[in-house]
Amino acid sequence: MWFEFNEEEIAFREELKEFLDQELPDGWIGPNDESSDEGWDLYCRMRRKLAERGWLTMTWPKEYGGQEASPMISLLFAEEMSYRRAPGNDRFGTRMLGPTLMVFGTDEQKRKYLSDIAQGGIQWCQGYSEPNTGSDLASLQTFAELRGDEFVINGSKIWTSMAHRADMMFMLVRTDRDAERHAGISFLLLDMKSPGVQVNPIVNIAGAHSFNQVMFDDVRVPLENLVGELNDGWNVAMNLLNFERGNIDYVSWAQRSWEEIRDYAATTRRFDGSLMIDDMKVRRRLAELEAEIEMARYITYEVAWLQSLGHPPSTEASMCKIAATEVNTAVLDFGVELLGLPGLIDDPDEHEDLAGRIFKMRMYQTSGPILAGTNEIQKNIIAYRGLELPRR
Amino acid sequence: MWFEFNEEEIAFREELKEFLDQELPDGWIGPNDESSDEGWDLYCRMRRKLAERGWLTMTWPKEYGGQEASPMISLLFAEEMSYRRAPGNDRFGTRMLGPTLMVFGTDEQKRKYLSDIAQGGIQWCQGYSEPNTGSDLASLQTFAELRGDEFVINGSKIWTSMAHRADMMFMLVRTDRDAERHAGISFLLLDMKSPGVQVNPIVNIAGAHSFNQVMFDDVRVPLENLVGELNDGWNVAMNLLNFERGNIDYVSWAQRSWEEIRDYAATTRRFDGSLMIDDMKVRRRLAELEAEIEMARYITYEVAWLQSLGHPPSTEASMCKIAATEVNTAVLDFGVELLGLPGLIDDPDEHEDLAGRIFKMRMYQTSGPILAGTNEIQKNIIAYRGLELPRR
Amino acid sequence: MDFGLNETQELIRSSAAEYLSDRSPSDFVRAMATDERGYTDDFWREIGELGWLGLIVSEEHGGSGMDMSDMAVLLAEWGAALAPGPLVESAVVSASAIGNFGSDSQKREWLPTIATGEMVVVPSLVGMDGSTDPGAMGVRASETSNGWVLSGTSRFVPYGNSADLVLMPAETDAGVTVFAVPVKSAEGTVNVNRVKMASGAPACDIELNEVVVPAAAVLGEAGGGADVVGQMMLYGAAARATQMVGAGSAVTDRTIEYVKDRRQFGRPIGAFQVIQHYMADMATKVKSAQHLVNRAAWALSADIDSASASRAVSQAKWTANTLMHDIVWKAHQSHGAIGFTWEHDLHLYTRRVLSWRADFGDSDSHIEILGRTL
Amino acid sequence: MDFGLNETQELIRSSAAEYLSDRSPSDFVRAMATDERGYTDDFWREIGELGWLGLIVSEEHGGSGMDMSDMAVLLAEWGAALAPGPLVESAVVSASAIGNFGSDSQKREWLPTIATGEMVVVPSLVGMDGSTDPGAMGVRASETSNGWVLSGTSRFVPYGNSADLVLMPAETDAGVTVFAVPVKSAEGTVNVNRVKMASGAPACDIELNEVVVPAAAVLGEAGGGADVVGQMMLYGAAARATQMVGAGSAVTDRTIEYVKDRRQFGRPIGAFQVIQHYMADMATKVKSAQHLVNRAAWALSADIDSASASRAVSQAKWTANTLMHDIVWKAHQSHGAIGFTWEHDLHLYTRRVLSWRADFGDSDSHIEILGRTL
Repeated sequence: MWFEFNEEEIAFREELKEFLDQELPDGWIGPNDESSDEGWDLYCRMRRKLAERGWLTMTWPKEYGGQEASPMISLLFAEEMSYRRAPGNDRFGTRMLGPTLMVFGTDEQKRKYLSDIAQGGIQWCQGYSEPNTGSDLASLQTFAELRGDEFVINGSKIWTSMAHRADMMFMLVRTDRDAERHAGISFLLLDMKSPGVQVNPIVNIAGAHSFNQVMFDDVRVPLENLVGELNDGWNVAMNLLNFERGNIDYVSWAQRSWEEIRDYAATTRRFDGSLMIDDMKVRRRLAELEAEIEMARYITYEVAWLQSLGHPPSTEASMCKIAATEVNTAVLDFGVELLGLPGLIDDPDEHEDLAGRIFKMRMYQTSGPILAGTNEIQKNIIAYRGLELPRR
Repeated sequence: MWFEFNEEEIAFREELKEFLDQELPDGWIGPNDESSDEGWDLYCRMRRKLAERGWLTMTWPKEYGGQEASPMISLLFAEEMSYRRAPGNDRFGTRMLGPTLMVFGTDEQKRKYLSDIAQGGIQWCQGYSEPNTGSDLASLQTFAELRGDEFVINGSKIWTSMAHRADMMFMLVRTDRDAERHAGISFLLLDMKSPGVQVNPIVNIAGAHSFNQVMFDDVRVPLENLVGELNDGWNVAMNLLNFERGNIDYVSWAQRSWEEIRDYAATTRRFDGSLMIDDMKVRRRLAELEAEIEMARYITYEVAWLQSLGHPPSTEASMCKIAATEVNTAVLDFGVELLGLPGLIDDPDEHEDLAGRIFKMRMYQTSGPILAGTNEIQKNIIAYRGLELPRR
Repeated sequence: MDFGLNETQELIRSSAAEYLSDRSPSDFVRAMATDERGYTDDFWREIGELGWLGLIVSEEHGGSGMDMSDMAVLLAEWGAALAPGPLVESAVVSASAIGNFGSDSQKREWLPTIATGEMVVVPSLVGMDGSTDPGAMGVRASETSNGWVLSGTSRFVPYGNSADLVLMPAETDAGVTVFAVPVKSAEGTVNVNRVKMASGAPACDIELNEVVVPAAAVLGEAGGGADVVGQMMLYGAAARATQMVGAGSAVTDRTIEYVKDRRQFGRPIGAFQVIQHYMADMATKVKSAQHLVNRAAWALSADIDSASASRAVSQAKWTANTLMHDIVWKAHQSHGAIGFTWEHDLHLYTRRVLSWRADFGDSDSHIEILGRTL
Repeated sequence: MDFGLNETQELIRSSAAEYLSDRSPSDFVRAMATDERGYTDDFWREIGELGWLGLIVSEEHGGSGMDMSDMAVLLAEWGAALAPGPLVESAVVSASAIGNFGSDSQKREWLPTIATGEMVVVPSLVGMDGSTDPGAMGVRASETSNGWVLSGTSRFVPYGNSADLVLMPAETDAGVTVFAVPVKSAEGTVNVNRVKMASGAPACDIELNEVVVPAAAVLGEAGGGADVVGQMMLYGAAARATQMVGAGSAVTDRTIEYVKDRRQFGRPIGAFQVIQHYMADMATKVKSAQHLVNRAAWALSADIDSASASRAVSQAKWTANTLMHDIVWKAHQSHGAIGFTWEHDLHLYTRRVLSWRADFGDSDSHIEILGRTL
């Protein structure tokens, strides 16, 4: 048992901190808004700079230009990036599609895409969810008919982050309607500029354009863009899904918000002249939340530690999704209530003050316990896979 | 909308309070322990005195010697009795079997049993649960074979309160093994002194003999003791089960414990000389719990109000089982933690001090969310019957 | 004990439900949330014509002379429909404060026009620090030979940009005093700055610079403002709590409908036990809170002592705050991604329920009020 | 970061699990819970022979010279088996306090016999009001020409009726001072009154009347008792938290087994989604708490600053208190009526987990320690 980072890890974090101090705009609070043009420019610039350091693909094998960084270093990277709310950490290409292509891609596919991803020169998006799938991904209905040497796709994907900015989409489509639901699915790569692709923005409850619905009307994809075998797409996609929940993001966001709330309480006076933080009940609640953040953090670290030993985590990954999203929710709930009326200001011009954005932050966090497998689905996973409880 | 008792109700409560002041032993704290001989004597004495006033059967129709008291008066009776932790309010006879016999009993059965019940001269117990039934009562297996004009019973009942003191048991037995599970069940009346009946005590986690397991080895019951039709026992039993959850007991117990904890905090000094209750966090928690008690109380009152209008409650009764048992649990959890080490004393000789019995009270309350349909079952009932959610 | 509605109340309930579903649908609610004033004159005139703005105004002053129990029936429907406009502020809080503390001429002048909707009167109850302690007000007033001169800032005044009169507590040498300030036509400088709020309802910071009002603008006694503020907080808390529970009840109903329809893994998600228990929890919480808010409204109507009434109101507001918060988040969790979209109506409820928690005393302040009386 | 056990720790874990399942089954735990002393000499001698009582005693003084991380592995198994006896009190709290604050001769005299189990040393850390503030002690000591004279009452001294020495803080003119009082053989009057406690482990009120001890009985400096008490609380809290999580982990495992076996409505109750989610919650809570208690034990072993170590311990104890409480009650709810019986072992865990919450600082005191450092 050891609960500290080693020297290499600490040195890496310092280097990353310096990099971010230098590259992020002065007074950066974040988060970035990729739907604005400035936001998108910043994202692309940061993505390239991160790529130059080799950080985007640090976990990749050396043969693909990676650094074979340990899962713990990789986690530290994500932890610090999220703590700083820094843009540019493209996960679709580097953490999801890249490793998938390494296992299932043809030589041609690897040649064509991996180096672009590594250089931060291409944006991918993920086409999995559909309007009627929700947590039941295998019920997807978007159909790709194989006609000669190309697929013709009709249907729709939804909740597609970055679709309005992406160059390419990796997607799951149904290629055999008669097969059992997990069979009959294929994994395709789609050029987003293909005729028949239409991207419709979805505005979220915080008022931001964070998702899209993507419609496909007779969209043609060449057969060479099939990854893995025909009708084996479920296997291709599931190979990675487990490890890529990005739960450390929620821990970092919780930590950052917690600090902002503490600082607000330490600098805001009540009418009687006392600071908010002079109130023991405020301190007590902050201390409880801090302990809960630590719990979520260590489960997340444990996942990286298990990966570093070559043990694929499954239950632990679900546990940290739950713990991390719950604590981030609790921190923001506390903040909104503590700040009172000033905390209900919802005005982009007041973004620099915590009071002007904490409500929006809370609204964003609504998606935390829902996306990437609702927390209820995570509990099912723990119960079935981890605890081996009976299905009936 | 009106949130006060009427004059008749207030007058009744005053009369009952005076009665209890007079009849309960001096300095009575309760609860009564019917497994001790003194406790059983007190129970029987109180039961007779309550019967003399007509209160045990106050809800019965006048033709059976009742007072046709309103559901609200009846609720007030139970509320005050439980608040005082007073013994003698026999519900098995007066609230469960009596009304059942009025609907389903033969003239002979009514003549034989109703007046004994009304006079507080007979103790009944309820034989429903079995070792393998749990919440799934209809899976009961104790079998009664009809041989000529008598049944021969083999099997076992469990969690039978008062079985060691009871004169008679009303019970559900399986009389047709081939029928659908809710069919094939009959409702019988059993003399507990019958040969082949064996009562084994079950000690609960508070260290008290509160339940029994009752074994039946070729026990003979005359056919005349069948209530309702053969194989129609489920219908006979269910006719009343809904309304008889006794949830006001938990509300009263919560109220009484809350007051005891508040008084303890108001009279106990910490080492710095301050009273526990000078601590705002103690006051805050007491205030929260008080509001939660009020919520549970008004749902319980609403059930009585609905009954007084002739509307059978179902969802509301389940809601108050949940609310009442949850708040009683929360009150006792708070008390145990607040009292600290003194609250962990578990010694019958220290019973007069709250510190010497609060842990035991908490252990007793373990059964609250479990017995008479676990709170999970109650939520199922709300979901299915009240909200009409689909079963599959 | 009576948990039912009387005939009048049943009429209020059914006509409010019918009218608001027709006149205040989602489109209107959404439009008003980005509207500068947050409601329209047409809508307000109609509400006045329906008699709802004068419900608790005495018949002598043009109202119906009903009580807070009757008003609670309307408020629950008002909350369920997320209807916009200063009903709580003008027709409950200000009307009851003027009715109780106003002079005969103040009542004659203001109450009839509140009841018709011609005049909107709102309270200013938020101090400079965002709290609602009468000692925390940001306005000072001094008595001169010309009348009272007021300077300072009132924060987060609801519908402050529409109000004809703001009932504004100010520090004076005599103690806190409440003034009825005609912000649109005041003598002196008045700046009204609308703040963008999560609920979509206008809240305004109102700066007064040497604003002069006559002695007749004092509501109640000079120096007696704490009582006036106390009553405004009490009626406001009871009314807002009732409105919140109405909204939570609507959220619960809509969520139950949603889980019956939405299918996942081959069945409606409402067939999953965990979702069923969420729904049972939500329904139980609505029921629990309904009793406490109705009891609070009743306590403000019936002849019971004021300490008991105050306790009933604080229990109601704390309960509404706590339980309705749980309800909207369980609703989001049950809706999944669709509830995270702007397009779906759920967040309209979420924004308001969360915002209303802070009005007329937050959870902390009410539980401490209760704690102090133990 | 390393979340695994090293070879030595793995050996401790497996041998403890094996030995305790054999030697401390339910029958033994039940017998000891009503035993006057709460454990047997035989058992204690064996534990000493296994080297567990000297695990963190230096090799120089007859121990193994291991650290709290190693001890944590044993404590988790100890808690899981509900093994009786003053392991935490004697071999962790007293041994570490003597090791850190004791004079050379005190260490030579006491540590080797603690390690063998020949001597049992327990701390007295509960004040007259049931709290654990060093200012709240009930004993006073005065220095005389014969040595120190102690009078007063120490409350709830764990295993006080078996202890050879009690490490007892007392008020003196110099400030709080900790004395090693040989309660069985003291000069003066000592009354030891066993109190019946929910956990079944003996706790005793010890009354001292003019008990005389020599200067050599002072542990640490005269007037320096707050530091000694502080360290005892720290080691005690870390150890008890670890033991609690061990118990909670065993409860979780047993409950999962139970819901797989127990059938209702034609299927194992573990097939009901609500029960599945209870189990997932319990497993997640065990995992969360394990990390924090292991980190606390590590913090007491590694070379980190004392403020960080103290924070780690307070987080661990608060977490163990809070999450293990939730776990035992979810376990009861999942067991149903059978878990309400004396015959079933579940309540053995429930009684201890609830009782241990109060030891070495309750939830409130630890969260306030943390709150004050923010």
